[in-house]
Amino acid sequence: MSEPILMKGNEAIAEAAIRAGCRFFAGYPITPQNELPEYMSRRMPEVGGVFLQAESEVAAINMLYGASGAGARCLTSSSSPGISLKQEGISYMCGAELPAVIINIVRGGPGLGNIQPAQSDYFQATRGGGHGDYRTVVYGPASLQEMVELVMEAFDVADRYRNPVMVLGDGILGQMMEPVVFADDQVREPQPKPWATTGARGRERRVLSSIYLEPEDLDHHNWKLEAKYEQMRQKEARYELVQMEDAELCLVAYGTTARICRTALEKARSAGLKVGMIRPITLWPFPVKAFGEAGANLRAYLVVEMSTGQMVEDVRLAVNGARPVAFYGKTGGAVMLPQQVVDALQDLAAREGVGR
Amino acid sequence: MSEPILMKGNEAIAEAAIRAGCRFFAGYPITPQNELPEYMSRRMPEVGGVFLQAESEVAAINMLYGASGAGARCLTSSSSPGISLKQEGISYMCGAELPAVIINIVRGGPGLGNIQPAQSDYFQATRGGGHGDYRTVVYGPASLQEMVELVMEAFDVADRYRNPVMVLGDGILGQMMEPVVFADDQVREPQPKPWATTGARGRERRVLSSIYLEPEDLDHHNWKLEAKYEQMRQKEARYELVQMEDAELCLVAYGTTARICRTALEKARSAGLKVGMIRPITLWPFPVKAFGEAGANLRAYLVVEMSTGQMVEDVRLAVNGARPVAFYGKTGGAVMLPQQVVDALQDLAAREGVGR
Amino acid sequence: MKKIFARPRSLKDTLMHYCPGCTHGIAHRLIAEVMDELDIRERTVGVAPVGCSVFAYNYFDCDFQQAAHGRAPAVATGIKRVQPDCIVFAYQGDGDLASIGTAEIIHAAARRENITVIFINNAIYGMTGGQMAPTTLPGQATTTSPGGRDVENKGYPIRVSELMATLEGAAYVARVSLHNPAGIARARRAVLQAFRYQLEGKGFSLVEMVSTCPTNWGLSPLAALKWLEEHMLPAYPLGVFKDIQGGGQG
Amino acid sequence: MKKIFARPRSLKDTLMHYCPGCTHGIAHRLIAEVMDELDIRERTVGVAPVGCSVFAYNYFDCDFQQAAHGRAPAVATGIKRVQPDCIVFAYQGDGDLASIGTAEIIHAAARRENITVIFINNAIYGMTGGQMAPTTLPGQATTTSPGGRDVENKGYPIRVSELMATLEGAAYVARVSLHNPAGIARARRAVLQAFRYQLEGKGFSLVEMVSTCPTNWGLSPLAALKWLEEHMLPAYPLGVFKDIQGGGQG
Amino acid sequence: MPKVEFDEDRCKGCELCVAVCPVKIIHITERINRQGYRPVDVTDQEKCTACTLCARVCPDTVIEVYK
Amino acid sequence: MPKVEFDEDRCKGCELCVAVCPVKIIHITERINRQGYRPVDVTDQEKCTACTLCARVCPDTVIEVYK
Amino acid sequence: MKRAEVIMAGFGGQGVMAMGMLLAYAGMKEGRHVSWMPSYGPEMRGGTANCAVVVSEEPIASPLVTEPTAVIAMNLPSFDKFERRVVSQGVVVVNASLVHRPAVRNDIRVIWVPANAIALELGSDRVANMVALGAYVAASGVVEMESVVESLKGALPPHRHNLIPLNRQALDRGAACAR
Amino acid sequence: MKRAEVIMAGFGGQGVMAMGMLLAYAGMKEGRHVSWMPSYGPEMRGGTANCAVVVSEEPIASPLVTEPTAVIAMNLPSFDKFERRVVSQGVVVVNASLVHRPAVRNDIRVIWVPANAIALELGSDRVANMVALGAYVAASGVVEMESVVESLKGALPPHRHNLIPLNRQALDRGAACAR
Ligand SMILES: Cc1ncc(C[n+]2csc(CCOP(=O)(O)OP(=O)(O)O)c2C)c(N)n1
Ligand SMILES: Cc1ncc(C[n+]2csc(CCOP(=O)(O)OP(=O)(O)O)c2C)c(N)n1
Ligand code: SF4
Ligand code: SF4
Ligand code: SF4
Ligand code: SF4
Ligand code: SF4
Ligand code: SF4
Ligand SMILES: [Mg+2]
Ligand SMILES: [Mg+2]
Repeated sequence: MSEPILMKGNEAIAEAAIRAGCRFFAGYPITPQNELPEYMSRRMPEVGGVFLQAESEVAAINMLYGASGAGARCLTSSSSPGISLKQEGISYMCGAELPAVIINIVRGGPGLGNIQPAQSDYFQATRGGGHGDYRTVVYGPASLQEMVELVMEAFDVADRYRNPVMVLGDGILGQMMEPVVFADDQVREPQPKPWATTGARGRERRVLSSIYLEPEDLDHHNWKLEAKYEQMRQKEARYELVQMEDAELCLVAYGTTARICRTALEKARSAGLKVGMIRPITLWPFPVKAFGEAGANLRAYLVVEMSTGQMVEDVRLAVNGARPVAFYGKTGGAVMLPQQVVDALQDLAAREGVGR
Repeated sequence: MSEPILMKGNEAIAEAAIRAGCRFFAGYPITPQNELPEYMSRRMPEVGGVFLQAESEVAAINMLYGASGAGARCLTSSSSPGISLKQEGISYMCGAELPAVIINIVRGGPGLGNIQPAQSDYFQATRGGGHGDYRTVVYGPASLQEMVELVMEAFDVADRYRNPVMVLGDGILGQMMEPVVFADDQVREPQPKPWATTGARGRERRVLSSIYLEPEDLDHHNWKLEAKYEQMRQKEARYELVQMEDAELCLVAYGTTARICRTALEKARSAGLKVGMIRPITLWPFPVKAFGEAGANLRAYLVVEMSTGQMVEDVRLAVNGARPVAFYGKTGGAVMLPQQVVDALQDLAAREGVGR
Repeated sequence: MKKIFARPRSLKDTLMHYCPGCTHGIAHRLIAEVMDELDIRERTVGVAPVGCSVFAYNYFDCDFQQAAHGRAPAVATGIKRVQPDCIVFAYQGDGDLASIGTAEIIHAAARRENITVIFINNAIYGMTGGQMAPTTLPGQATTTSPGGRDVENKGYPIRVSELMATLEGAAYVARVSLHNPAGIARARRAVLQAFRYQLEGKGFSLVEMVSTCPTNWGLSPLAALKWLEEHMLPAYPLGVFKDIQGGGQG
Repeated sequence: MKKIFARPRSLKDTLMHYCPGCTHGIAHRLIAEVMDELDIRERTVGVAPVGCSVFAYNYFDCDFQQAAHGRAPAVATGIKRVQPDCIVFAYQGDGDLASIGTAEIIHAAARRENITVIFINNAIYGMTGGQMAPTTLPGQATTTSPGGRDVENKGYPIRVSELMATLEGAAYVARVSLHNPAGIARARRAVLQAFRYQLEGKGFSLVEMVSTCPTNWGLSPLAALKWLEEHMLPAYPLGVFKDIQGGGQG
Repeated sequence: MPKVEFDEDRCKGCELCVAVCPVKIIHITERINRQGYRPVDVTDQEKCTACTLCARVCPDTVIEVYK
Repeated sequence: MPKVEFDEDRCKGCELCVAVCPVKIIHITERINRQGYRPVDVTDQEKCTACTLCARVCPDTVIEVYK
Repeated sequence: MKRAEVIMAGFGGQGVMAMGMLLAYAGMKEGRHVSWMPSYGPEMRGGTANCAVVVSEEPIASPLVTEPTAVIAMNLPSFDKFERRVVSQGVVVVNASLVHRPAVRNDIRVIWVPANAIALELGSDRVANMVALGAYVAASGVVEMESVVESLKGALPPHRHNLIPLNRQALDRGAACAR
Repeated sequence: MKRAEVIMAGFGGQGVMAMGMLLAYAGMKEGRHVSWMPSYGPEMRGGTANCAVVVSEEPIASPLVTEPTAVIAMNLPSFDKFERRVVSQGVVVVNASLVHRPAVRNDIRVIWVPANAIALELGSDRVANMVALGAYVAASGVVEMESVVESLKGALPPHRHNLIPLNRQALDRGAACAR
C-alpha cells in the first residue's frame, strides 16, 4: 500500500482524475476550486495530457463535448455559478451520450452569493438543471479519501454508461487537507470507444449528435436513455448506514454535513438519544433502499443540509409517508455546529415522543 | 367586453405582456417561440417600449437584470436550450430580488433534441436549474386565454414578491391559434419601485446585488427569501378540479397534456370509468392542497406528462404514500393520443381493481 | 469520354435539405473538393453548428460532431487537442459564430487553435425563419427588424474577418463570396489554403463566405445572388485579411 | 489655505478592500472625479463586475448594480435602455471583459449602446488568485501558466482596444496607463471624454486602463509599476484607437 | 463530345445553372420530381462546351460534366 | 503655506506616494494602523510644494493637499 | 354540424396555412370554438406543410387532430400521408391538378378538385387553396360560405381587399365541384 | 493527548497557513488522524487569515474547529477574535511582538512569545511563525518536536532544506518560552 499524503481536497481530486486516466481538463477559474485547475496546469503536461483554461464555463463544457467525443477521459470543474452556465452543455452531453466527469465545489447561492461551503445545488445536480429528460450519477463524498475513490470510479461509470457523472463537493472538502492514499491498483485504463470520432480511417464514419428531428425518433431515444438511467438506479446507488441497528431517530446527511452529523450523533448518543444515520453516497440515484431497511424502532428522520431543504424531498419520496421527515439547515456558508444538530434532534424527539 | 381575436399563442403572450405594462423585452431567436420576439419587434416601438434582440440568451437574461433593476416590467422568452443558458442569470435575479417574467416554450430535449412540444423542463423550472436555494412561481396554462391571463398576472406576482416568474408553454401552445379576449380591465400599471436604480437624485443611493460575503449575512438573506417562497406556497398555488366528485381514478396533467387528458377523461367516462382530473395551474408552488381534497372513492392517480416523468415526483410528494401514483408519458414531441391515456387508465384500473 | 466534373468523394449521396438555390450547398461542395484534393477525408472530423447547416453531418462522408449553438469552435478545440493528427473543421452561420458564439470564435483564434472554420455569412438567421443577424445590413428588413435594421437602435453589422484579423493567433483569415463562378473558384482556393495551414500546423484559419438565403431574404435564388453582389459586397469587401505568410488585406 | 486636492464627492468614505498599491483605487478615484466634474453623480448608475472590483458599489456614492461575471455590458444595456437619461457605466476586469464577457462587450459596442466601460487590464485574474487572463503576456507566469504563458498552447494576448476599434458602433476607444502621474492625468482626460460622449449621445465608449496587480504578480507595488512600464506598455501601446470625432491611433 | 448529366431528382429548380450557362442550353422543365421541384434539363446537348460552370454553381451537385 | 494631510487609517503603506514625491519628504512609519499596515507620514511639511503628485498616485485617497 | 377536425396539407407555398386560418376565422365568426395548429419546423423548408383546424360547438380539448373528419390534400405526398388517417365516411378534397392516383379507401367521400387548373382559369395560381377550401366548405357545411368571405376581410390587410372578389370566385368554383 | 483542535491566525503573510500545515504533517507522521482547514476568500487580501488544525487518535468528523483547545494568535485582531473561543483550560500562544494588551480570560493558559523579536534575533522575520509553533508544541505536547522537524523536510522543497536548521532554532526558542 502507498503512503498517505497530506493534500488539499481540490488537488486530491485532480490527482485522482489523472490516475484514473483523465487526459483532458478544461475549466475556468472560480473560488473555491481554483487549486484544481492550477494543479492540472502543472500535472497534465507531465502525463502528456491537455490542460485548457477555457474562456468561460460554457466553452469549457463544450470543449469536453468535443474531447470526450474524440475519445478522451475528461474532466471539468467549477463552482455553483459556473455550473449553472454548464447546464446546456451537460444536457447536450447526455443527449449525445458522451461521458465526462464534472466537479462542483458548491458555494453559497443564489446569484453571486459567497464563496463559502454550501449544498444548495442539490436540486440542480440531481434533477438536471438543464433542459430535457436526463440524469447524471451524482456522488457526494464526505472525506478526501472517499472523494479520491469516487472520482476514480466516476470515470469508469461515465464510460460504462456513456453519460456525464457529477461529483458534488463543497468549499470545505475542496479547501481542507487530509491524508489520502492512492492505491496503485486504483489506476484505471480507459476502454476502447468504438463510437469516438477519430477520423474515419478504413471504417464507417461516425456521427455524434443529440438532434432527433422526428418525434418518434426522439421519443425512442429518450426511452433508451431512460432505460440506461433505470440501470443506474438499479446498480449505482450507494450509501453508508451508521449505528442504525437500534436507532429511534435517523439523521440523513451527505458530504461535509454528514461529518458534522457524525459528531452530533456521538453527542446525542451520549445524551441518551438513540440516533443513527443514513449517509447517501450517491445523491442520484438516491439510495432509496437504505430507507426500506429501517428497523422497527425507528420513529422519525432528520434531514440535515447546508441549504434551505433540497435532499429532504428525496428522503420524503423514499420514505413515502411511512414516518415523519424533519429538516434542519443552514445556508450560505453558515455551517451548522454539531450541537445545533443535537438540539434539532432533541426537538424532534420531543415532538415525536421519542425516548419518553 | 372586448371581441375575441384569433391569435397565435406566442403572439398572444407578447400582447398580454404589453397590456400588463411590460416595456422591455430582450430575447434571442429559437423555435418554437420566434413569433413572440417578432411580434415584440413590431409592437414595442408602438408603445414606447424597448425591444432588444440580444446576442445570446445569456445576454438577454442579464439585460433583464439591468432593466428590471432600473424599474421596468420586463420579459424574456426562449425555448429549452436557451432557458438552460439563462440559469445563472435567473439565480442572480432571485438573489438580487429582481422581478421579471420568463417564458419557456418547451421543446424536445435533451441537447438539441427537436422543436416539437414537450414538458421535459419541469424539473428545471420548478426546482431551479440554477445554483443556490431559490424558487420561481411557475405557471402552466392550458389554453391561450388562460395563458394571456396568467402572463398578465405573472407581472403582478413578480413585482409583488420581487422575484422572477416563469410561464411554461410548449410548441403546441406557442404555435396554435385560438380566440383570445383581452378584457380592458386587465390592463395593469406597474407600481412604484422604491428600490430601482434610477439615479440617486435627492435620495440615498441604491444598490442591487446578490453578494453577501459573510456566511451569517447570506444565511439570513436565504431565510428571508425562503420566507417569501413560503408566502408564495401559501398564496399562489392554483389548480382546477375536473369531475373529481365521484372519481375513482384521478388524472394529473398540466398544459397541453391536460387538454388531451380532458378528451381522454370523456372517453374513459363513456367507457364506464369514473375518472376525474387535477390540473395544476401553478407548477410551483405545486397545488398540494388539491390532493388533500380527494374524495373517499379515489383509488389511484395517473400522472400524464410529455416527459419520462417529472411532475410525478411532486404528485408523489403531495400524495405522500396515501394512494398509488402511476405514470404515463411520451417525449420528444410524440404527443400522446387521448386513446393512449384511456388505455393507461384502464391498465391502472385493472391493477388497482377499480370498477370491479 | 472523361468525367471532368463529378460529385466529390467526400460528399455523401444524400439529398440536401437546403432551400432551392441556397449557397450552403456550394460551400459544402467546396469543402468536400478540398478534402478530396488533400486526401484527408479519413482523418477529418467536422463540427456542425446549429443553423440551417445543423445537418451538415449528413452530407459529408467523414466523422462529425454536432455542437451546441455557437460552440463549434470550443467543440473543435476539444477534438483537435485530443486528436492532433485529425484535421478538424467547424462550419458556422453568422448567428452561430458572430452572435451567440462570439467568445468561442475569438478565443479559439487567440489560442492559436490549429483548426479551420468555414463561416457562412448570409446576413440573417436562416434556420429560425429570418431574424436579424449581427451581419444584417443597415436598413435590411428581417422578422425582428421589420422596418429595416436601424443602426441607432440595433447597431451596426459586425465585420468578422476584420475583427478576427486583429488576433495574433489567427494564421489565415479570408473573405470570399459564392455569387458567381469566379467567386466560387476563389472561395475554393481560400478553403484549400485554410486546410493547408492546418495541415502544416500554422494555427487558426477562417474563411468567411458571403452567401445567400433566398428564402428569408424573400428573393428568388437568382435575385438573391444579385442582391448579394449589390448590397453585401460593398459592406463586406472580399480579400485576405490575415496571412501569417505575408500578404494581408487584398 | 485652500484645499487643492480633495477626495472627490462621488467617492464614499469607506475604506477600500484593495491590496496595497493596487491601481483599482486610482481608477475609482478618476471616475469619481469625472462624475464630480460633469456633475452627474445623481444621475449615474454604475455596474460592478465580478473580480476584485466586485465591491465597487461600496465605494461610489451613486446607484449601482452588481452584475454576473462578464455580463456588465448587458446589464448596463438594460439600465440605459430603460433610463436613457441616466449615465451608465460598467467597470470590468480583463477576465470579466476579455474572457467570459467577450460576446457581451463586443455586442454592446456593435449595438452602439450609449454607455461607458472602464476596463482594468492587469494581465491577470486578481480576485481568484492569479490565474492567466486573456491579456496575460507571453512568458508571464501565473497560477495556471506556471511555466510562463506559452503561446503555442495557450495562445496570444487579446488587445481589447484594437479589437473594439474595428466596430462601427464604438464612438471612443482609448488605452491609458496608471503607472505614473502623467499617465494618470491622461487617463483622467480619457475618462472625461468617454463620459462626455455618452452625455452627448454619441454611443459606446471604452477606456482601457493598463493596471497592476502587485499581489498576484508577486511584486511590491512600486516594482509592479515598473513591470507595467517595462513589459505591459510595449505589448499594449497607449493611445486613442477610435474617436468618431476624428483622431485615431495616436 | 462534351456532355452534361443531370441527376434530376436532386434538382431543386433554382435556375442558378440556367443563368450561368454561356450557351443558354439549360431550361426549367414542367415535370415535378420526387422532391416536388421542377428540375432543369438541357435542350441542345451538342452545344455544350463542357465549361463546367453550371456544375460549379449548382448547390445540389446535380450536374456532372463529361468531355 | 503648502500642506499635505494623511488620513492615516486609510493608508496601506504601498509607498507609491513615497516614490513620486519630488522633494522626498514622505516616508513609511513604524506604526501599525487600524488596517494592520504601516502608514506613511511627512517629515518636513514645509518643504512640500503642494504639487499634489502624491495625492494623484495614492490608490486609497489618503492624501489631501492644501496651499 | 357538431365538430369538424380538418387537416390541410400541401407543399410550402401552396397556402395551406392561410386556408386553415380562414376556416378558423369563419368558425369563430359563427360563434363556434375553433383552433388552428400548424406543423412547424425545418420540414417546412421545401417539404410539405400542414395545419389542423378544429371547429366545434364545445370547448376544444386538444388542438391536435389525429382522426380528421376531413382532409384537404393539395399534393400527392399529402394525399399519401393523410388518406389513411381520415375517419370512415370522412371527406377528402384532393387537388386533381397535382394528384393523379385514385383513392385507395372506399369508405370515404373523395372530392376531386382541379384546384390549380381552376385557379389559373381565374387568372391566379395563388387562389388554388381557395378553390379547395370552397369545395370542402360546400361538401361539409361546417360553416356558411358567407362567413368565409366575411373572414377574408379580417384576414387580408385593407390594401388587399381588392382581391376579395377573386377569392370569392375561387371559393364558389370549388364549391361547384363538391356538388 | 487525545485530541487537539488548534486555530492559528494572523495577518496574511505571517505564515499561519504553513504553520498549520506543518502541525498536520507532524501529526500524520505520528500516525494520528489530522485535518487542516483554511479560511479562504477575499478577506485574505490584507486582512487576517486563519486555519484550523485537528490532530486526533480517532477519525475526524468535522474539520471545522468551533471550540479550539488552543489558539495561536499572531496579531491583535486574531487575539481579539479567538481569545473568547478557546475552551476553558485551553492554551493561547500570543505573539507578544504585536499584541500589547493583556488577556481578558483567566481560565486559560496564555503563553506570551515575542515571536517577531526572536525571529529577528535569529536573522529572519519570516520564522516568527515557527517560534510560535514551537511554543505551542512544547506547551501542548500534541506532537513530538522531532516530528515537526522531520516534517519540515517534506514541507520544504529540497533546495530549501538549508533553512531547516534556522527553523529548528526558531522552534526551540519558542519552546523555551513555553517552559
Ligand atoms: C441556445 C440556442 N439558442 C437558439 C437556438 C435557435 N437557433 C437555431 S439556429 C439559429 C441561428 C441560425 O442562424 P445562422 O447561424 O446565421 O445560420 P443559418 O441558418 O443562417 O445558416 C438559432 C438562433 C438554439 N438552437 N440554441
Ligand atoms: C460564472 C463565474 N465564473 C467564474 C467566477 C469566478 N471569478 C470571480 S472574479 C474572476 C476573474 C477576475 O479577474 P478580472 O476580471 O481580471 O478582475 P481582477 O480581479 O483582476 O480585477 C473569476 C473568474 C465567477 N464568480 N462567476
Ligand atoms: S433558410 Fe436560407 S440559409 Fe436556410 S436553407 Fe433556406 S435559403 Fe439556405
Ligand atoms: S489581487 Fe491584485 S487586482 Fe485584486 S486588489 Fe489585490 S492587487 Fe488589486
Ligand atoms: S457545361 Fe457549360 S456549356 Fe455545358 S451546360 Fe454546363 S454551363 Fe452550359
Ligand atoms: S443549379 Fe442545380 S439545383 Fe439549381 S436548377 Fe440547376 S441543376 Fe437544378
Ligand atoms: S504634494 Fe508634492 S511635494 Fe507635497 S508631499 Fe505630495 S508629492 Fe511631496
Ligand atoms: S500612496 Fe496612499 S496608501 Fe500608498 S503609502 Fe502613500 S498614502 Fe499610503
Ligand atoms: Mg445566417
Ligand atoms: Mg484582471
